Amino acid sequence: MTGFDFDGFGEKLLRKFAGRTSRRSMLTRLGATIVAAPVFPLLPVSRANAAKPERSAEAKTGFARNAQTKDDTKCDYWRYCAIDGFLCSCCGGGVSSCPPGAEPSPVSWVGTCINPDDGKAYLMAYRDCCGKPSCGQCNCDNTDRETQLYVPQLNNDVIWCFGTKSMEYHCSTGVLVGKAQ
Amino acid sequence: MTGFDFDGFGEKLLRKFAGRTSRRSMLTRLGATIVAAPVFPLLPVSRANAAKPERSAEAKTGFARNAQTKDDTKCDYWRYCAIDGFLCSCCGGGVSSCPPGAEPSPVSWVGTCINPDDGKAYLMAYRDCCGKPSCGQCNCDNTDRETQLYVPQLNNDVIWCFGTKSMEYHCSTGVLVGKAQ
Amino acid sequence: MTGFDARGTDATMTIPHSRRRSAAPRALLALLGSAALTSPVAAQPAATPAPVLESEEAFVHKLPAASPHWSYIRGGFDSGGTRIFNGDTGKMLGMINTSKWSDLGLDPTGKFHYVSETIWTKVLRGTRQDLVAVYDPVTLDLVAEIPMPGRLLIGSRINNFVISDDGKTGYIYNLSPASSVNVVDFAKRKFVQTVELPGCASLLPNPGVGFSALCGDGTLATVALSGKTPTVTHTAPFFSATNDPIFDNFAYNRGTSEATFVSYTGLIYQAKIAATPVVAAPWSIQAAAGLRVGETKPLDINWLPGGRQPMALHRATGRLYVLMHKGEYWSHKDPGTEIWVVDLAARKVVRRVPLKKPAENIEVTQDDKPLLFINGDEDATRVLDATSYEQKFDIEHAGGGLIAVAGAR
Amino acid sequence: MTGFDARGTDATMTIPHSRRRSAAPRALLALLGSAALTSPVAAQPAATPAPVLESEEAFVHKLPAASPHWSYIRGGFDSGGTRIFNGDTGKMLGMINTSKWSDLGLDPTGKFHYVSETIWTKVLRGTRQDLVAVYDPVTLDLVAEIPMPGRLLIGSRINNFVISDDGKTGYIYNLSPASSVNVVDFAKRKFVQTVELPGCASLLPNPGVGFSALCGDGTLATVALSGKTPTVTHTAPFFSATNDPIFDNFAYNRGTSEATFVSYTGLIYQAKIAATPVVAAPWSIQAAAGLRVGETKPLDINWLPGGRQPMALHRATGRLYVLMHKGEYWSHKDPGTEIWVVDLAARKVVRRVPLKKPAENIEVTQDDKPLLFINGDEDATRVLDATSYEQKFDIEHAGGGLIAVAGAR
Repeated sequence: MTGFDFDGFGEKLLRKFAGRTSRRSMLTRLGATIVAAPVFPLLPVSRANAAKPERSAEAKTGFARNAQTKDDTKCDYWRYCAIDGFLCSCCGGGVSSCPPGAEPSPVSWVGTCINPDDGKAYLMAYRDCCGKPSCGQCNCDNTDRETQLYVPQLNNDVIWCFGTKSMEYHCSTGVLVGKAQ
Repeated sequence: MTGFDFDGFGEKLLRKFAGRTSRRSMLTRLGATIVAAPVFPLLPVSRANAAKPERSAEAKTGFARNAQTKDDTKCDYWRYCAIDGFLCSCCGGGVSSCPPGAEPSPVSWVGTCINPDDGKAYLMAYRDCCGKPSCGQCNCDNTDRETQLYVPQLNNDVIWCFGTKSMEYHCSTGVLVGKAQ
Repeated sequence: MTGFDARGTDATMTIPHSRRRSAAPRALLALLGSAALTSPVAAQPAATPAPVLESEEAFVHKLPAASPHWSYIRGGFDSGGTRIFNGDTGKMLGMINTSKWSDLGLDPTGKFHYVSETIWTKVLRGTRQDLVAVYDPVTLDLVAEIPMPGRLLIGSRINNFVISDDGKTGYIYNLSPASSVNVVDFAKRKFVQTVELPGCASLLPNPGVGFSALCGDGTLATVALSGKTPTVTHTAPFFSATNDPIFDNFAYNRGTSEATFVSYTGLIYQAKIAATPVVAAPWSIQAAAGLRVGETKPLDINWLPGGRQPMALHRATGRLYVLMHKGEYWSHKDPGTEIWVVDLAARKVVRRVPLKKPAENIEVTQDDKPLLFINGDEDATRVLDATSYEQKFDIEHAGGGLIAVAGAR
Repeated sequence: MTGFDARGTDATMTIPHSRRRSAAPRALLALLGSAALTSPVAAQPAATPAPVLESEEAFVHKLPAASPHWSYIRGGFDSGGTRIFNGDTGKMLGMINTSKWSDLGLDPTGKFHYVSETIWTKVLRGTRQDLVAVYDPVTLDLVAEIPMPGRLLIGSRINNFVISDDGKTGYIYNLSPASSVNVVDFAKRKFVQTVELPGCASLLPNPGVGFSALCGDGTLATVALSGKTPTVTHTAPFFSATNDPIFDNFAYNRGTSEATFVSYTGLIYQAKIAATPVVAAPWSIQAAAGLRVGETKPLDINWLPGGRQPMALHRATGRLYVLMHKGEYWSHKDPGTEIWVVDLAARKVVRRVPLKKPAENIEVTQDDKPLLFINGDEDATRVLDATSYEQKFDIEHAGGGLIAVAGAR
């Protein structure tokens, strides 16, 4: 069984960005075993990248073949390859930010999506925004590499509102964490 | 302005049936200003009554012209001329009884419906069953002689769950109180 | 200030650090999971040419400066939440936490949103709590809760929770089944008193006096709150609450303190709200359209007003938008198939706008390029230009409930 | 026993009697209201010939003796309540108060219904409360509440709350985000302990031992509760949690203590649940239908299992009903367009049943004339004969959520 080193990945992220976030103590408390995503840099995405598209198996899921990079309020936006729920970008929030009055969960489930512009795989952190009733707009359920509850951080049905004041689910965001390959 | 003497009506009912109900104290506490309907007799409804149909104005509402007396799980059942909500008869209850685990409200809103079999007008008490989520079956909204909130006992939008343990609305029944004319 | 209580969620967060760290390697691996990719993640920027560097920070949006074209649309009967939409774009801007049994109050001064609500400690059971929740209109955060005695549970009413023109006092209708009104001081954020109001409901703010209300005896009651104890006075009866009721979801113009009522048969009543309100003689909306007046007798098919929130008033122009349908008397909840635009001053129907789908609720924005919002059972809200009557677009999944706009009531 | 708390509603009832009686005559008249009829009501029987005298008493129904053809169907994501339907008639019999974030547990001994739920004191805010509510299965009245530590909030899972065969112990899965299981004594109605279960989820009762669970490392974990402290053992890995996961909404046969798992590609695993569970080598559902086996590679279109509750087991006959659709790998949530009927003993697909509409959830009754219930997004539940596969009828507005039947798990 091959796989991500999520633990090492998380540690690196924490070392790199601990100075930029006021949520350090929260992250430390949670540990780095689940992707904690209060502040993430968007690693370079060269939309004009002339490199040949990646031809890995992952690039060829049905979602990846049809994904687009222009409109983050549509279910086929490339980052949403494993999102489940209402898109915060349709609810008064953004692709990686929460609508007014909602609270971002400090932890999230993750996915690996192919950017059609460069054909490369990127790690996504899907962070729920919590504390309001269901947004109800732009309901998506994409399932690339989505697995079952015994691997919770790769499951998109869990309500990822741990550590928020209210665990009620409002909508979901897709934060770009970095290149996956 | 002509109208029912609801107060006198309620008093009579109470005197007549107080001995048959264990809810007397509740009724007294509520007063008789709203129709309280824990135990009502069904006054005679002769389905084979050969008398000529009543030709009063009330007999001719759109609802009354199309009402039937056979199926109490349909919105056009004659008793439901002013009901609003889910029919308890579709929810595990009956035309005048509550589904398991729901609690009948001791008070109700009222209506006056024409029985197509005898053409006469009868007073109905629409009693909500309370304490469960929306039943969701057989949603009706009939409005014969239904008025606005400033005459609350003739308004069918009010949640008539006063005095029940939980005021959550589950479904509505139509209890036949007696002849109206 | 009563804010959130995070005890419950805190409890889930206090697992000792060592518990996760001391887990068996196999278990840890499982918790960490694995993906179908073959290479580990590197958290360094890749050396691609001319990278577009962006930074993604977790943040929570604030609402921009409010536009008069915003609308606040309730979900359906069982759904919580009122969605805020920009009527120019159809985009959702945020959501106010209106719980199932609640009424939304928009502060006339724009400082807060108020939610008058009834909740139980255990969803359907437990202890009942009646309160006004106060939300910041920019962050949509809960900033306070004001406990109060009971309030009536009912759907789709716009006049059970009204706010004084200065934004300082809230009036909340209760039926228990006796009728009363809770007076809440919003400046001090505390409940003041309950005023008994037997036989009346459907409130109107009455500036400098207190509030007014419609009554089942066909009068308008006025409650003066300036004295030691509230005093209730009534106009003479001017309508029949059972023979030709007026819709309790009526329109009110704060600028002129005028209320506009419409009856089931289509009579339009206008009332000046003051210490002693004055109600003008009614006139027929059908006659104002050159048609015969509405009747109460069965089998008489005519255009009639109907729906749940069946009328909207544009204050500056005095134009009243009424949802009308063809039907018999007692069809007052039927959705409208046309909007009739009434010039109140001229007492003329100046336009009849056929609708593609029937509508139950209508509201109009209060600016000089007004928009109409209409909706009904189908969960979409339609946006129309209120001057050209062009049907601009539908907002899907907006919710099929009551519609509010700033300054309309 | 924790029952209802009526303090809140009581508060609305304690208005002094004199308050209503002392109201002004005009106000009283209004409260009493008036109807459009011209004659007052007389509460005496009219002297009509041969009257059909009936007596209508206010009463609350009890459920009749349970039939194996009853189904328990969840509403949608935002709706509360699980409706009980008679599969022979399509009639609704009652509703269990399953709040939004809850799991229903049907007592294998039939004595109670259990609802494992998470509620807040103020709907979306306030204090979090995790508990098991106990309902009488005949009256559907709440009879007790058992407080416990946290539980996971997630939609559409049938194996996060399981009950031991003797009905005495409940196991409730939690993720906080560390993984654990609450053990609740139903006989004493009290919480016993939380067992850490890192990396595992999706529970199975393990008679005489405790419980088992699926793990992210591809093993089956077994937690023995007989000793002083719980001991956790694991099988060898037998599946890949990321390359070909098995659906966590799997089937379990209490009679034989056998679990049947299906993977995304269509591999069927059978496991004997015991102190040391034994997992048999998997076999392909497509091969059992005479087709080529499922693959994980993209662009390979095949029949694959999918949905939310994608399989149902008829225990007595060992027939497994699986929702199948045509698609690529990673389409595991796609609704089924066919039901494949698998004879587990023969390892053969004995029937493929095309569906008029796709379905996400499936369950089968456990009697010898079994019914299939299927539903999906459209809020109707369809009933099929599980032997002839005749599509009997649709139950409209049944709810589009999980389906339970007595004895199935």
